[in-house]
Amino acid sequence: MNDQAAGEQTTPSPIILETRNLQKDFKGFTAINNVNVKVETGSIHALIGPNGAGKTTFFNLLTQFLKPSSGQIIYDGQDITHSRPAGIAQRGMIRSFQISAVFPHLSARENVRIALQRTLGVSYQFWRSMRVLDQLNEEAQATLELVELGSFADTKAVELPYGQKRALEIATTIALKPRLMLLDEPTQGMSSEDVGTVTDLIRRVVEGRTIVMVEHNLNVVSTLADTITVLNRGEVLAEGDYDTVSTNPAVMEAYMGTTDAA
Amino acid sequence: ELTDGKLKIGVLSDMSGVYKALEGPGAVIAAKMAIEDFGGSVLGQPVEVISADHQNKPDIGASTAREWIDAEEVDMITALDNSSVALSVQGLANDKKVITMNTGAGTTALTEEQCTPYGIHYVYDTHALPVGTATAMVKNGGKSWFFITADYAFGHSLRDNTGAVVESLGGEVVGNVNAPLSTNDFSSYLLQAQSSGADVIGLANAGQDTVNAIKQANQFRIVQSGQKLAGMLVFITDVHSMGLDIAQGLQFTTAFVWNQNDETRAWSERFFERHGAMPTMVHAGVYSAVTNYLKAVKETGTDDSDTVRAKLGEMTLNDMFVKDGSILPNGTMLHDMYLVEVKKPEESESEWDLLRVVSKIPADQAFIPLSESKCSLVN
Amino acid sequence: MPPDQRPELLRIENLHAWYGESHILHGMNLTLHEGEVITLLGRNGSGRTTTLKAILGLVGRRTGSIKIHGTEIIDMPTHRIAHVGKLGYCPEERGIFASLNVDENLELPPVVAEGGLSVDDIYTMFPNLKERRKSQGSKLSGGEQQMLAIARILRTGANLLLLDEITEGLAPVILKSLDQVIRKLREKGFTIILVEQNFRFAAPLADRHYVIEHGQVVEQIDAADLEAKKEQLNRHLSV
Amino acid sequence: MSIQVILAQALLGLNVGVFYAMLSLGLAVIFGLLNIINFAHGAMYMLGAFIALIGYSLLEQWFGISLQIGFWASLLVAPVIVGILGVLIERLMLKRLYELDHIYGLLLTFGITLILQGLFANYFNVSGTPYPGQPEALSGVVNLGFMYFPTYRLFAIVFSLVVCFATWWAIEHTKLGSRLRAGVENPDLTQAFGLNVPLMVTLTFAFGAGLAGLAGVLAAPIYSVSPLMGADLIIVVFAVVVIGGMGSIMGAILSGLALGLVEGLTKVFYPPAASTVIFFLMVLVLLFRPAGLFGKEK
Amino acid sequence: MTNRILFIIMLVAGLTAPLFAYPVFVMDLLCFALFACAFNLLLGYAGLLSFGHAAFFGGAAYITGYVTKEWGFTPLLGILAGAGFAMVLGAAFGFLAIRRQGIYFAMVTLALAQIIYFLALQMPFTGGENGLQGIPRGHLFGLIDLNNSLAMYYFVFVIFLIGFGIIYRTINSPFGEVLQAIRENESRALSLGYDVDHFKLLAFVISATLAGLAGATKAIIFQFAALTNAHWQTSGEVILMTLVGGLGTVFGPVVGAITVGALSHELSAFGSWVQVILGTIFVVCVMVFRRGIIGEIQRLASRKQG
Ligand SMILES: Nc1ncnc2c1ncn2[C@@H]1O[C@H](COP(=O)(O)OP(=O)(O)OP(=O)(O)O)[C@@H](O)[C@H]1O
Ligand SMILES: Nc1ncnc2c1ncn2[C@@H]1O[C@H](COP(=O)(O)OP(=O)(O)OP(=O)(O)O)[C@@H](O)[C@H]1O
Ligand SMILES: [Mg+2]
Ligand SMILES: [Mg+2]
Repeated sequence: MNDQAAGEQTTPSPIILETRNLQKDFKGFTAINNVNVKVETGSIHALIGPNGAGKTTFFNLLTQFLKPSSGQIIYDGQDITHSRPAGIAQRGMIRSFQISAVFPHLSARENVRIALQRTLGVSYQFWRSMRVLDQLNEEAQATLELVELGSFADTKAVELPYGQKRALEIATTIALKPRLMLLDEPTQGMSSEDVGTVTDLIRRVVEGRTIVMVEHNLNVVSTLADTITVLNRGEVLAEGDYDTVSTNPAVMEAYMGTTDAA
Repeated sequence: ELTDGKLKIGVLSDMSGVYKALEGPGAVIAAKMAIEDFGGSVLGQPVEVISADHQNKPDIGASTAREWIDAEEVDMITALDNSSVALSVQGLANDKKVITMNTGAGTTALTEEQCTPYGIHYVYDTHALPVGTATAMVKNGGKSWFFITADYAFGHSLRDNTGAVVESLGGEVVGNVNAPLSTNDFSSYLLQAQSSGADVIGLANAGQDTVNAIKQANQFRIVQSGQKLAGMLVFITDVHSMGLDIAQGLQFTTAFVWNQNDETRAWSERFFERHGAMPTMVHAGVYSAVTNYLKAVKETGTDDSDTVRAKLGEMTLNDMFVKDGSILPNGTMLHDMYLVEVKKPEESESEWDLLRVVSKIPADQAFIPLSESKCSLVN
Repeated sequence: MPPDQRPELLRIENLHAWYGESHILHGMNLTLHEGEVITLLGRNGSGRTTTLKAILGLVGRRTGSIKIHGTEIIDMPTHRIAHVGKLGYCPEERGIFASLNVDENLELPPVVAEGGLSVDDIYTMFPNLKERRKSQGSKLSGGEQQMLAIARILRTGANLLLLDEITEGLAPVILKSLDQVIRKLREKGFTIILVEQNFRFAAPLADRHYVIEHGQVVEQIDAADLEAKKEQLNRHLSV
Repeated sequence: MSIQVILAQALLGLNVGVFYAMLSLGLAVIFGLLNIINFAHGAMYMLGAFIALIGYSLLEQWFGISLQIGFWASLLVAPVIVGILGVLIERLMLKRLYELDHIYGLLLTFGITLILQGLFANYFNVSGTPYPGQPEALSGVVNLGFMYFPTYRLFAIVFSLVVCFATWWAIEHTKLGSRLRAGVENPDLTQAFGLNVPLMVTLTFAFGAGLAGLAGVLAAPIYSVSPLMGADLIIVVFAVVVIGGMGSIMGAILSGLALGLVEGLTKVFYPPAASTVIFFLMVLVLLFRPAGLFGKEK
Repeated sequence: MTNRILFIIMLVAGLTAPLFAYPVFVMDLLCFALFACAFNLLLGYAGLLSFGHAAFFGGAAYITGYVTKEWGFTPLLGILAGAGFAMVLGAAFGFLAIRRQGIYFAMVTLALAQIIYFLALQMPFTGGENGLQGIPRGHLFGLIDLNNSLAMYYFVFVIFLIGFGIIYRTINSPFGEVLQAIRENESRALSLGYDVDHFKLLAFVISATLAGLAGATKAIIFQFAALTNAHWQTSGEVILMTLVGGLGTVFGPVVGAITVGALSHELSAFGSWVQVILGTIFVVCVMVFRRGIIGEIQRLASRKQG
């Protein structure tokens, strides 16, 4: 599928994530049907498709929030089809949520620190003082700066405006130094200037990692994505770069709702 | 002289549960009457009464008793109308060398396996109860028995002792079912008893439990279908609350009948004025126990438990409750018991005229003879 | 009839609103005529959603005056406002009831006036929903929830619609049909307040635009003047 | 053991079961639809029984009114009074707790339970007072062939079943159920749609409370009326609701009946476990069907 | 800051209490205080409402009673055995219950606790309704006679302080931080790579163990292990204590346990009115005094500062 891309590069990019014949049924309704997707290391891979196509479900399968009905998920050469959600996160595959997900009554700094803390390996140590976490403050602050939340470090997450909540969520995700980030509609509900900020942010953090994102905003998709997979009714409708996909008549009909080029 | 300058008597009873009516607040009244009749003081010091509710929970009973002894310096504890509570309090009081005069609990363990030098068992026990009742019923043809047992120390003890009496007379025990204390629906147990085909359904329980069981037996026409009920421990208050229609003809064993003679009647009427109900054998027992305890204190001139207990052991007890009673080394107070029968409605002359004495059970038959005692203090 | 000569439907004067201690609306003034479609534009947090909620009495406290068809509703309990004002509300967080299925969600809002769409009409309009009609609200995809949120107020016969960010998270193909829906509603004489981030979607639909900043109306732009005032608008909407 | 015995015990179990069903129904209505954990449900049941008792034999003695409220009248009066109490509790207290954690509702009703039980324990014997007002017409026994069964108990079984299924029908065949659930999940939005949520909630609570009161009246002639009659029952009934599946009206009814039967039969085969068997079942059910037998997975 | 002051007050009050109060009663309060603190760790900090904590409290009491009475364990070893039993039981309960949330969690714990209650009633060694009586207090380290009530008192006070210390540390540890995050947003914590169930389970086990520690100590104090301690009403009581004192505050449960314990004790002469009065207090607390005693104090203190 990615032959063309592979051919252009000097060394073939290894595949960080691959699904093989992935399938998910909900009581007689097939939300994901025989999906084969390969994600290249270091790329931004967008998932688009009409509402209800199965994008969020696909994410949920990748992160084991849902168990696949059949098929395989290969991450970094290993079969993770039957791992625990936490285990997957520990291997560097982190997701954000379509509906904003922060720890509302913790400050922005604490939100980020929770993520950093995991790598410290003290999380089960109920006999240690919380002060061991202070060593993380600097890094937490740096991460917040990265998403321009530096001045909000002590603000409780619940008090942040929507756009900033999303930014905080991304900061928390980055703090885990993920190798693969799964972003579910990261720009949803943002005003155009916030969308710009987040797009920049994603471009900045992609260095050294891979991103898979669900997005409806085609502007964002076209500027960011290296590869796009279009899902429709649980199946892969098309795949390729923006130009390939956006001129595909099937995609135009099912997704854009037109027959002329976008 | 009194060690702490005062004499305090604790009445620890079920003030709110199944046994409230048979002992409870009435026991406090009886104890106060005893003190008043004694003159209100002993050795120049006033006698005080304190009381508490043990809620039929042995731990609550024991911790209340502990606090009474430690912090209130109580000299004697009485009532204790629940065998589990009585066992725990008697054990604790023994550690602390305080006399207990149990008037309400039934288990013979109090004077047998778990007897103590300071524990006195005053009114009745689970050996005395079946002697009259079970004997009479077996002799009238009630050969096979099924028990409905209150599931704690008293019930078990009563069932075992009654079973032993039945078997010694050639009868047999065909079944048993344990019902939790304060069961409000006995119907399932009663039907099991019914289907066992036993001649007699023995109710090894007391108070409200017995009342409920008898009433429900009536609802399910159990007696009408030919089986007999044997209430092993029935109080006059139970009969009163069931009514003669339901209770008539029921035979049981008691230590006291309020209208047996002028002396008992006079005291009982005084009690009635203050309590609003006629005394049970337990109420009368509390009065007698407190009176005799005060006598012993007065005569020995001290509240030292060992001295008082020794004196009690020497005394012959005589008052409106007991005639020629004596307290054995294991704590049993020896006295006569009576087999009574509930009158028919037409025989009753007043609201509380409910019982007819059938026969007297002499003290030496009613209680376990010292020679057979398992108490370690005896042999 | 030009829009502003039609009878007045909604008049908001000097509206203040608070969430607890925080004062969000600082004297809003806004008028809406029957059959008009207006948008509320503004940056995140400017108070557009709060304006809608204040109309419905869903804020902590509100003062000022809100009249619908001349009836003052500022002191009315929330549950009466929908009936008095014949209005339907589509909240920005969609408000799909997780414990109800699609059918139940759809049939939940009581009918406030005659002339609402029938359930069948609605399912024809949103075929995706029809397929999922027995699904629990919580199990719908984001976009399906959005469609359902709009669909359910069309059933009630309300003719004043308060729509908050209805295009969020919808695929272009659905946006197109939504555009058709709004146009149709406008033709049928519905009065609509649109709160939109997606200006491209809203601009061609509206008769007028209100620009809101810090809980106040700072600009009112007629559809006709939109081109001319584009620059002004951009200044308000971005940094 | 003969089949007669089993049948007889099953019938007794059913007798217990109808009370479970009625109580768990009321609880499920409050619990499943309003998300309020009404700990006072047992106390309301007790209250219903006491209203019958007082109405029958104590009005004159207490208040000097020469009026006697008979059993049949009690079936109406008691639920209404308990329902009014429910309205008061809901309007004056619970209402202010909805935005908080459910535990506060539980605690409040726990406190109310203590108050009600304590008040009655001051005036009435904890171990029970018999209810003398059982109607003459129901006082006999019915010969069922395998046993004599008190007529009144049969009446109680039939009457409760009718009430339960009527309630189920009313909730399932009107929009009431879904409106209530919506009102609980997002009261603001539901009101914005024009539904008077506070009123619905109050009436529902009152209705659930009234059901408990009604069960109390029905129970009075069978069991003695006691301040603590609802105390342990409430825990069992909680378990019944959970087994049936929270929010499921039919689940509450059916599991109430079934568990009454199970308990009845346990009393025959292994009496000591009778009071616990329901909890064993509850653990099993929750392990294999977390949402309860009839509950929907959330 | 407030915490430090409160700690000093608690320490001084605890050390001097036997001078002006009946020691056994204070010991009882200390046991309940520890029990409530343990419970609070779960509800106040992990957001898990257990309605079955009496099983640990009561269960541990039986085990401690049995091993000291029948096997001749020393009191300290006996208490450790009781707490150890509660730990194992906690792990088992936790394993079954953790997978459920909210009200279901409460119900599963309640059901499991009822089963323990049933066992306590039926197993031969517990003495059924009679309870396990006559547990010896014995000698601490073979030296100090615990029948002396002052010796017993300070022994109990030390146990309380240790238990309290463990809870305090747990709350303010990296682990406590994760617990809070889980309470706030469980699926987010999961997606950050935290094994949410493991954290909850550990919190549950710590809480159960300390509840067991409290129950085991109580058995030695009263020389009694009884059904009351394992009854669901005890689970209810501990919830009430925690709430009265202040849910999710460090000292709240201590204050709550003392308040509720002292009230029921002082009012016991009023018979059933105790219930009415306690009930009224709870209703008042829930309606207007929700933060609990300590929570209110903290609010006032921070308002003054701020
Ligand atoms: N738990 C579930 N049970 C049943 N059906 C489900 C469940 N979760 C999702 N679905 C259905 O599966 C389909 C795919 O849902 P999904 O959330 O993956 O869509 P999506 O592509 O993310 O759409 P959107 O862009 O609208 O968010 C939808 O029709 C949805 O209703
Ligand atoms: N429930 C609430 N409590 C306190 N403050 C709130 C609440 N809801 C909103 N706010 C604050 O009120 C202000 C206006 O919010 P509003 O939701 O009206 O903005 P908006 O213009 O709709 O923006 P958005 O694009 O984010 O939806 C914001 O600063 C927000 O933080
Ligand atoms: Mg989605
Ligand atoms: Mg908004």
